[in-house]
Parts: sequence; C-alpha cells; structure tokens
Amino acid sequence: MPTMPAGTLYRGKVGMWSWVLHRITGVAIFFFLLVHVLDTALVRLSPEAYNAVIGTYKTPIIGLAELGLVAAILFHALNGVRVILIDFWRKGVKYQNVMFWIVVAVALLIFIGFAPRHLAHVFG
Amino acid sequence: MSVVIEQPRSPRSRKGANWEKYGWMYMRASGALLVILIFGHLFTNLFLGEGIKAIDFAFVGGKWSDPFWKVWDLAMLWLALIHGTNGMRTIVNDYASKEAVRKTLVWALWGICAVLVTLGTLVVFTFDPCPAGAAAELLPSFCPAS
Amino acid sequence: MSKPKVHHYEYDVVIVGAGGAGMRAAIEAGPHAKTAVISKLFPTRSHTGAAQGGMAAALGNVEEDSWEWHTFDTVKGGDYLVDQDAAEILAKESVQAVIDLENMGLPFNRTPEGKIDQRRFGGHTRDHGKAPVRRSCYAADRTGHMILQTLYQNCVKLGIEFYNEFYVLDLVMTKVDGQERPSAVVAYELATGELHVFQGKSIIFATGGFGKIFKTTSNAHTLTGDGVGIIWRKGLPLEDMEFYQFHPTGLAGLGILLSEAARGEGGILRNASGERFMERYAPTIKDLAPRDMVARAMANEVREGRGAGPNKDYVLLDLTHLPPEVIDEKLPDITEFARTYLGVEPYTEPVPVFPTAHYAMGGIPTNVQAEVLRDNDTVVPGLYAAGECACVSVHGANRLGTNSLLDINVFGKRAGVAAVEYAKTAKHVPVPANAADEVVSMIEKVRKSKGNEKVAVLRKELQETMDKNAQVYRTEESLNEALNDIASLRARYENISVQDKGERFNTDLLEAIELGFLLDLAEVLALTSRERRESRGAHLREDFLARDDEKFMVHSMAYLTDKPAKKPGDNIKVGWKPVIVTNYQPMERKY
Amino acid sequence: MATAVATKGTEFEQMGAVPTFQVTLFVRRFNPEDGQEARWEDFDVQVHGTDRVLDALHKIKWEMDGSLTFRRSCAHGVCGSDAMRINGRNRLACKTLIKDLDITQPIYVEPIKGLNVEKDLVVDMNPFYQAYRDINPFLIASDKPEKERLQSAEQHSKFEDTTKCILCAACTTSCPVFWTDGQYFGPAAIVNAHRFIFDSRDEGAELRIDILNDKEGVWRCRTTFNCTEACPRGIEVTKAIAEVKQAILRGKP
Ligand SMILES: Cc1cc2nc3c(=O)[nH]c(=O)nc-3n(C[C@H](O)[C@H](O)[C@H](O)COP(=O)(O)OP(=O)(O)OC[C@H]3O[C@@H](n4cnc5c(N)ncnc54)[C@H](O)[C@@H]3O)c2cc1C
Ligand code: HEM
Ligand code: SF4
Ligand code: F3S
Ligand code: FES
Repeated sequence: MPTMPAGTLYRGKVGMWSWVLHRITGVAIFFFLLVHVLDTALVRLSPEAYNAVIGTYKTPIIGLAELGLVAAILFHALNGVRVILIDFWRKGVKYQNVMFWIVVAVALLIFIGFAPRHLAHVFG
Repeated sequence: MSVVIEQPRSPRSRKGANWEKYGWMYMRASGALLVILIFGHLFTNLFLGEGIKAIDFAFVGGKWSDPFWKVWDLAMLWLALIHGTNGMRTIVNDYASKEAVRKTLVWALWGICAVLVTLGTLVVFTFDPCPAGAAAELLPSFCPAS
Repeated sequence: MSKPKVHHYEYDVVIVGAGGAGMRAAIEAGPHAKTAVISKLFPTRSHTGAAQGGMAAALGNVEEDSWEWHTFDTVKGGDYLVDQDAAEILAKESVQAVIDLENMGLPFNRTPEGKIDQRRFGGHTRDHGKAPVRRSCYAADRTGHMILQTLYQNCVKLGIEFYNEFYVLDLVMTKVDGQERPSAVVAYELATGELHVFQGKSIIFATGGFGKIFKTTSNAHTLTGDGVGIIWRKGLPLEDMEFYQFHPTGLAGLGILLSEAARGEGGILRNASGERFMERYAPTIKDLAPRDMVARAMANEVREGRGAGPNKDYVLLDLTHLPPEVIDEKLPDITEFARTYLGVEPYTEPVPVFPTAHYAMGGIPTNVQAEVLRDNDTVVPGLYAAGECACVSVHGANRLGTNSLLDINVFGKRAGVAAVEYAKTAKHVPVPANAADEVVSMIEKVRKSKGNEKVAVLRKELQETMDKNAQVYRTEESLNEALNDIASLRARYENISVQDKGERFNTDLLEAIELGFLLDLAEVLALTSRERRESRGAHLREDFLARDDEKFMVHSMAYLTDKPAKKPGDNIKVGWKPVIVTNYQPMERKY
Repeated sequence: MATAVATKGTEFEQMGAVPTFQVTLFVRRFNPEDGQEARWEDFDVQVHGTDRVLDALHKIKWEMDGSLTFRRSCAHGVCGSDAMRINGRNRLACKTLIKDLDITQPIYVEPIKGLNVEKDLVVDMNPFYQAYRDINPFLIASDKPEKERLQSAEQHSKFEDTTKCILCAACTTSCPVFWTDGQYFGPAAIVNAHRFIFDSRDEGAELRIDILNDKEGVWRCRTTFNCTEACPRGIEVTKAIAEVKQAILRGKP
C-alpha cells in the first residue's frame, strides 16, 4: 500500500525557517506565560509566598533562562511585525527576505543592549 | 456558444460558521498591541532600575496602585493569553492527526486560557497592596505602617 | 501472471486524447451526450501547452484582414497541397473559434481599446501576399498553455468525465452487415495495469503528433503517435505522412523550440565563420523566409562543413546585436531556454540552433466533418479524428505558424458536434466478449519476453536513422536505408524485453509498446517519402528538386496490407487522392 | 564587425565541447508490489555538461534499471509532470541542470512531499487536483457577448501572473502546512482561484472568496514562502495568497 516515506528534510529558505522559529518561540512564550500568570497570582495569596517564588527568578540559572525568554520574545515580536507587514503592506512580500534580516539585526541589537544589564542584575 | 454555466458546486466543508478569518485578524491586531505592551512591560520590569533584582511584592503592589499599570497589565493578560491560546490551537490543528485528540487538546487549551484569564483578572481587581498582618518591610512604602 | 482484469463501460461519445483538440470536442459533446475523455496524460500535461506563438484568426482587430486572405496564405503556405474547401472552413471559422475561447475565459493580450491583440507571424499576409498582417491572437508567449488550461477549466465546469493516465492501445472493430464498424477502444490503466473497454457510438481520436520518431524534436516524450498507429494497424489509411515539418530554430542537440519570434525581432542566423548565410538562400527576406526554406538552408550549411561547434553540427542564432531590453521584453522564453538548457547568455553569445522535428502535416484522413475516411471518399461511420493526429488537410505540405492551434479548435469543435449528431441516432455497435484480447496479448508478449533487446537502444537507433535519412534532405537512397534500418529494428523488436514486470505504474512496459507505434509510423513516413518523387513544402527530395504538379498534386494514402514484405515497405500500398482546389491554382511559391 | 563575429564563431567551436562527468544519484525507491519499505538506491551516472536531472533519470531508466518510475512529458518545463524533491527542494527535473548542483556530493532525488507515493517518484495527485477543482477554476459570467468581452491591459495585468500555473504541485507540496495533514487547499488552488477572482470578466469572486474563507482555506497559510521559491514558473505565489486574503477581508476583489 502507498506510504509516505520520510525522506530528507526540506531545504526551505528564510521564510520557512523564520516560521519554524516563530512557532517554537510562540510555544515557549505560551508556556512561560501560563507559569507567569500563576506566579503573579500569588500576590493575592501573601507577600511571602510571592516573594519566595519570585526569588527563584533571581537565581543565575533562571536568570539565564530569562535571557532566553527575552530573546524568544524579541524574535517572536519582531518577526510578528514582519508577518503583519507581509500581510498588509503592499511591498511586504517583496521585502520579506530583507525584513527577516532586519528582524534578526534589531533583535540582536536590543538583546546586546539588554543582556549585560540583566546579567549584571542577576549576578551582581 | 454551447457552453452553459452550471451551478457552481458547494465548497469542500461547510460545518457551521467558521472563525478562522477572525482568528487571523485577532492574531495580527493583538500582536501589534502586544509589541507595545510587552516591550513596555519588559522595559520597566527588567531594564529600568535594578531590573529583576527589584521585583518583589512591594514592586508589584507599587505598580498596581496606579490604574494606568492595572489597565496595562490587564490588557496584556487578556490579549497575550488569547493570542497564545489561539496560536497553540493552530499548532494543535496542524499536528494532531486524530480528531478526538485534537478536540480534547483544543478544549483543554481554551479551558486553561479561561481559568487563567479569570484568575488574573480577579487578582488584579481584588488585589490589596497592603494586606493586613504582613510584615511591613515586604509592603510598598505607601502602606500605612500597621 | 494472471490475465489482467477487464472493465467495461458504455458511452455515447468516447474521446481519445485530452489535448486541445480532444477537450474542444469534449466541450461540444459533454452537454449533449454521455461523454468520456481518455488520456494517457493528465489533460493539462498535453503538448498543446507547449505552443508559444499564437492562434491565427482574421479578426481584423488591429489591421484590416479577411478570412479570404487567410485562406490564400494557408493554401500557398501548404505549397498548394491544401484541400481548399477545408482551408476556407478553417479561415472562416477562425473568428468564432477565438471568440469562443475568449468567452470561455482565455486571457488574451489586449489592444488599448481592450480588444484581443494580434501580432505578425511567418507567412500570414494582407491581400494575397502584399505585406505581413497582424493575424495571430496571443497570450504572451504561452498561447498554447492558455488554450489548454482554458479548455480544461471548461471541462471541469461541465463536469466532463476524464480517465487520466489511461493508455488507449486498440480500437475494436466489429463486423456488422459485412462492414467493419468501430465499437470501442481498449485502454490500459497505468496505475493498476487493468484494462478498460470503452464502448462508444462515436469515437474521436485526438492523440496528437508523433515527433518522437526523430531524435531532435520539439515534441514531448509522450508524443509517440499511438492514435495514428492504432488506426494504421486497423488497416485504415494514413494521408500525407511524408510531410513532416522541421522548425528551423530548435536548441541544438535538444530540439527545444525557440519561437519564430526570435527572427521576427531581428535575430540573425550565422554559420561557423559568422557569415549571415541566409543572404545566399533568400536574398530579399533572408532570415524571415518560410520554415521549410530556412530549415533547408541550415541543414545545407552543416552538410557542407560550415556548421559551428566541436562537431560542426549546428548553426548560430545571433541576438547579440539586439539591445538586452528588447530581448527581455519580447523574447523572455527564448532567453530563458537558452540560459537554462545550454548555459548560453543570449545578450553576449550566439545560441546554437538546428532544425527540429516539429509537426506532422499528415495523419488520419478525415473530411471536413472530421469523419475518418477508409479510402479516398468513404467515411467510417462513428469514427472521427481531429488535431495533429488528423489530416483534413488544411496544412498541405507545410503548415503555417499559428494555424495548428486554430486547427485543433475548429476541427476539434466540428468533431464534437458531428459525434453528438451521430450518437443521437446511431445504436451501439456490439462489442465482442473478447474485445480486450489483442491488448492482453500485446502486453503479455512484452512482459513475458525473455529477449535481450532494449527498448531505449532500439528507439535511439530508430531516431538516429530517421534524423540521418528522412529529415530535411531526402533521397531514394537515404529513404531505402531508413526502410532497411526500420525493418531490422522491427525484427529486433520481436526480441525485446522489459525489466519491470509489475502491474502498477509500469512505464517500462508502455515505453516498449509506444516504440511499436513509432516503428510503424516511421516506416510509413519513410515509404511515402520515397514514393513522392518530387519536392514540395517540407518534403525535399534531392534527387527530385522540383515540384511536380503534373504527377504529384495529390495526397498520398498509405494502407497496411497483408502482403508479406519481401523487401522493406512491400506490405504498404500507397494510393493517391486528388487535392480539392476551389479558388487558387498552383503557382510558384515565392516570398 | 565581420571579424568580431568570426572570432565569436571560433570561440564557439571550442565552447560547445562540454565535459562529461560522473555523478551519484540517490533515488528514493518504493515499489508497491515488493512489500518493502521505501529506501534509497544509488546510481553512478555519466552525464553531459548540459544534462538535466531528467536526463540522468532517463539514463538510469534506459540503461540500468528499467523499473525506475517517474512522470515526464515535455522535458522543458511547460507540462508540469516532473516536480520532485531534488537535494531537498521541490523542482522540475527537466529544468534542473546537473552542473548547477553541487556535483561533488551525491544528488538526492525523492518524490514530492505530502501526497501518497504510488511508486518511486510517482505520487497520487488526486487530492491536489481535487483542491483545484474545488475552487471553481473556470470563468463564471452570465452575459452572452456577441464578440469578445473587453478588458483593458491594466485589468489583464492584475491576474496575468497567476495564469502561468502549470499545476505541477511543486508549491503545494513544499508547503509545511500542507504536509501536516493534507487538508489545506494549498497554494496551487489559491493561485488558480486568484486567477479568476481578479479577472474583470468573472462574476464568481464572492463564491470563491467564500470557499477560500474555509477552515482549510487561505487562513492556514503561514507565509513561509516555500511555495514562491518552489514555483518553476516564477509565479509570486505568496503575493497572490496575500491578495486573496485581502479580498476576503474586503469581501470583494
Ligand atoms: C513546441 C511547440 C510549439 C508550437 N507552437 C505552435 C504555435 O505557436 N501555434 C500553433 O498553431 N501551433 C503550434 N504548435 C503545434 C500545436 O501546438 C500542436 O500541433 C497541437 O497543440 C496539437 O494538439 P492536439 O490536441 O492534436 O494534441 P496534443 O495536445 O499533443 O494532445 C494529445 C493528447 O492525446 C493523448 N494521447 C496520446 N496518445 C494516447 C493514447 N494512446 N491513449 C490515450 N491518450 C493518448 C495525450 O495524453 C494528449 O492528451 C507547436 C508545437 C510545439 C511542439
Ligand atoms: C510581542 C508581540 C507579539 C507579536 C507581534 C506576535 C505576533 C504574532 C503573529 C502575527 C502571529 C501569527 C503568525 C502567523 O499567522 O503566521 C503569532 C502567532 C503566535 N503567537 Fe504571537 N505575537 C506576540 C506575542 C506572543 C505571545 C506573548 C505569545 C504567547 C503567549 C505568542 C504566541 C504565539 C503563538 C503560539 C503563535 C502561533 C504560531 C504558529 O501558528 O506558528 N505570541 N504571533
Ligand atoms: S503555482 Fe507554480 S508551483 Fe504551484 S502548481 Fe502552479 S506552476 Fe506549479
Ligand atoms: S508555502 Fe504554504 S504557508 Fe503559505 S506562503 Fe506558501 S502557502
Ligand atoms: S517534463 Fe514537462 S515540466 Fe518537466
């Protein structure tokens, strides 16, 4: 009977990989958000409870993870803007490739601006 | 010409109303707003002042005493959760091959979303920055020392 | 191996082939009769889609024009071998044919007023040759593609039943009242290897050309002349098979077509030393001479050792003097083909070209109702043919560019109308219970054979001998050589074997069967070419250089006989059929 | 001038001397009748400088293994028969020159993705054609003109790009969304709907808009651009999809 053999990985270009990243970062942010709403809800319980949990956010490991989260949000948000421009701006389709690299560049710039400061806070 | 126009056939699946268009529009509208909301949120919480170090009950209490931040965080909560859940729904629709599994997962997603949105909203509205009986050093500076 | 499963169907109209002609017929037949279209390819893969230039019609949208001038051009272009009553119909009905297509949705290019735009094409003139006229209706450089798509779209709209990737391999003839009558066709389903018998009151053949008998051709791999071959094997005649058109500008070695537009826009043909050799052959119009003349000149250059390239086997199409913008705007397809397939940059390098086997003027003889003829004038009731596989004859000895897309529309439509008309009153001819037997044994023979001959080897040798001996230049000697080669290939074909013994998607098997048709048609072509001892249109006999209206102002009609072939070709009888002349007496063909 | 052309001619005499070289092709084989799983099989083929992947496949079929099965017809990129995945990307075998690939590495050839494989490189195209038929791919017009309907060059240019489609399925089977469950209408169907939605002569735009507003319609497109990059006819597929999305938002073309 006919089957669907796996074969090789499709070699898409930036359009495809940006979507893969967008999807992965979207899922990551989603799960973080679930946790984040819950932990923030602890403020309703008691200051001690909240502070205890938020304290863990300040440990180096979670601190680093936060860095990843910020990177994910940066990419997801900026690429989201790129997607919106592709959808609504006449020339968006034409410049999608360029826009992807702009997204990467801007995300990197902001990240470079943010990371040292954040690390200083975490480790300092 | 002998060609007669036949009544066009019906589309492939027409199971009730379909919200895909609105979902698609929502993702873009909420996405655009979220850029401002989330970047603002991250900027004030993680970048300004002491960054993550400064976050504690007092910090949150201080922020939420201002209606501006209340609205801000509420908007963010609603927009982001619905955006995220709808995005997750898309992904589930893509990859869940069994209809039963797909249905369950989508229901679960919206369930979680509803719970968290309600919880979050209640917290923001019923939040008391100066709960009685808490240690004063944990509270925002404006709380009356009890 | 078990005998293949056989399915039976009953239709009013059965159409074999889903190219332009087949689908145009289906659009007429579908709404009025139970119609099936059987095609070895998915309809939009048919070779009509490869046509670039355009479709002729005297719309007069941009310049004064008339169907009468169009008729004259067609007759003259065909070197007076055209049946003039048919040419008149072709030209008269061309306008409606184009309007039909437009109304069905074909996106023609437009004039500033929004009407269908028209452009010039070789051999189409105003007022009997006074000046070129804009007669070709076009959709960019993909007119054939748009015709094929539009016709398929309308078939979808009408809910026409298609049987795709079904190879028709036999026509069933049943004896009724002492007369052989067509009753059904037998098709082999590629996906399963099962057989299907389609009984039809009317059966239309629209199976396209057979360019694959040649090595260098603009035709698709699938153009193996199955339909023409089937008719031939039934003892029905084939008309004018010696007339095969070679298009001057095929990409050298590949045969991929570069449209005539290349020379229309100012392209120049040069030999190895860079000489513009057409100046010697056609001093006044040079590179824009008719297809047969240019092809001949090119072949001559190569033959006399002035060809370019390592093997001196092609000439060069020089576009380097044209501004790149002109090339980009007017000849995008050509530039793309040259770049993709030869790695040649037409802005700066000349493109290697050589004549490529392009179009069969001959084929299954029909009258203007598209009814197939069993001899010079008796029709076979219920059997029709249209398109490149048929010979009405509107193209005579040499087809004009853009007249074939017109032919498939005009006579495709006529075939559809006539088939419905006939099916309304006729009864089904009974199909014998063993109708599929011939195909079963044809397939099993190939599948079971333990021989050691390979299909690809035989096909290559066939194509090589045809290119060498029956191409642009022909002589008694070369044609006899071709016939001898074909005879020996035919003997070896008996000993053929295929590697794939499976039932499903067995293209190996089908290539073997297609080769059988190619051998048959090549033989007919070589033989009728030998028998026509004159030069006319695309048929050039070096040993008989002049046109001989006295003896050969007639169509050839070849018949397969039971006579054993002592000498190659003996089993074929060649008869002649008068040309229908209405208004235009033969004149010398000068441009 | 004459000499310049002459040198060009002589240059050419050398130029045509295209080298032959050997390449290895890894072809994804599957035979429904032998009970085995799909597998890779390698072939060493001697090819010409101007050969295309289709020529190499023909060499294999004609000289080494007659059972190798693939579709093809025109051999120059106009019939749309031979879309396949070559080195991980959808292309037409007849339009892919071997010398343009990295020939120091084996060339991987496998069927297009997302449709059932029938045999070797042949896939079941029916779901693809069905999606095409579902969008009503024909002119819907109620008037009965005597002559041609008028259309300005500008109106014509709105949909000309999408008339070029040859239904090769390279786009649809390069689309990551289509791979997931095969239910998405796919870019090819949308391209062909676009061809009619933006045709000034057509009256069926609302109907097609309605069809593509479906759960499996345009909204599933995630703008990954694989389709645009795969299209052998250079159609701006993603752009066409974006235009259809806008038309749906507006409720008219
Ligand atoms: C490159 C090129 C450019 C051309 N340009 C022009 C031009 O500009 N203007 C012009 O007027 N003409 C042009 N022509 C000629 C013209 O395109 C063709 O003559 C015409 O399209 C033939 O149409 P058809 O319907 O007869 O056959 P095709 O379109 O070839 O269709 C044949 C059909 O028969 C089917 N078939 C074949 N065998 C079988 C079988 N055994 N069983 C079942 N089905 C079978 C095939 O599947 C196919 O559907 C060009 C030709 C070529 C090759
Ligand atoms: C910061 C601003 C954000 C912007 C501009 C943004 C933008 C977008 C856009 C435009 C899409 C649709 C993509 C498409 O249709 O191809 C999308 C999808 C998605 N977003 Fe966001 N988003 C943002 C924040 C978030 C957040 C906070 C979450 C998590 C809760 C999130 C989770 C998702 C998910 C899971 C998807 C689905 C991805 C997919 O289908 O591939 N996004 N986003
Ligand atoms: S849009 Fe392009 S890739 Fe898609 S089917 Fe049409 S021609 Fe092929
Ligand atoms: S590949 Fe698919 S996701 Fe959209 S842009 Fe093309 S249809
Ligand atoms: S064989 Fe026709 S497109 Fe490749």
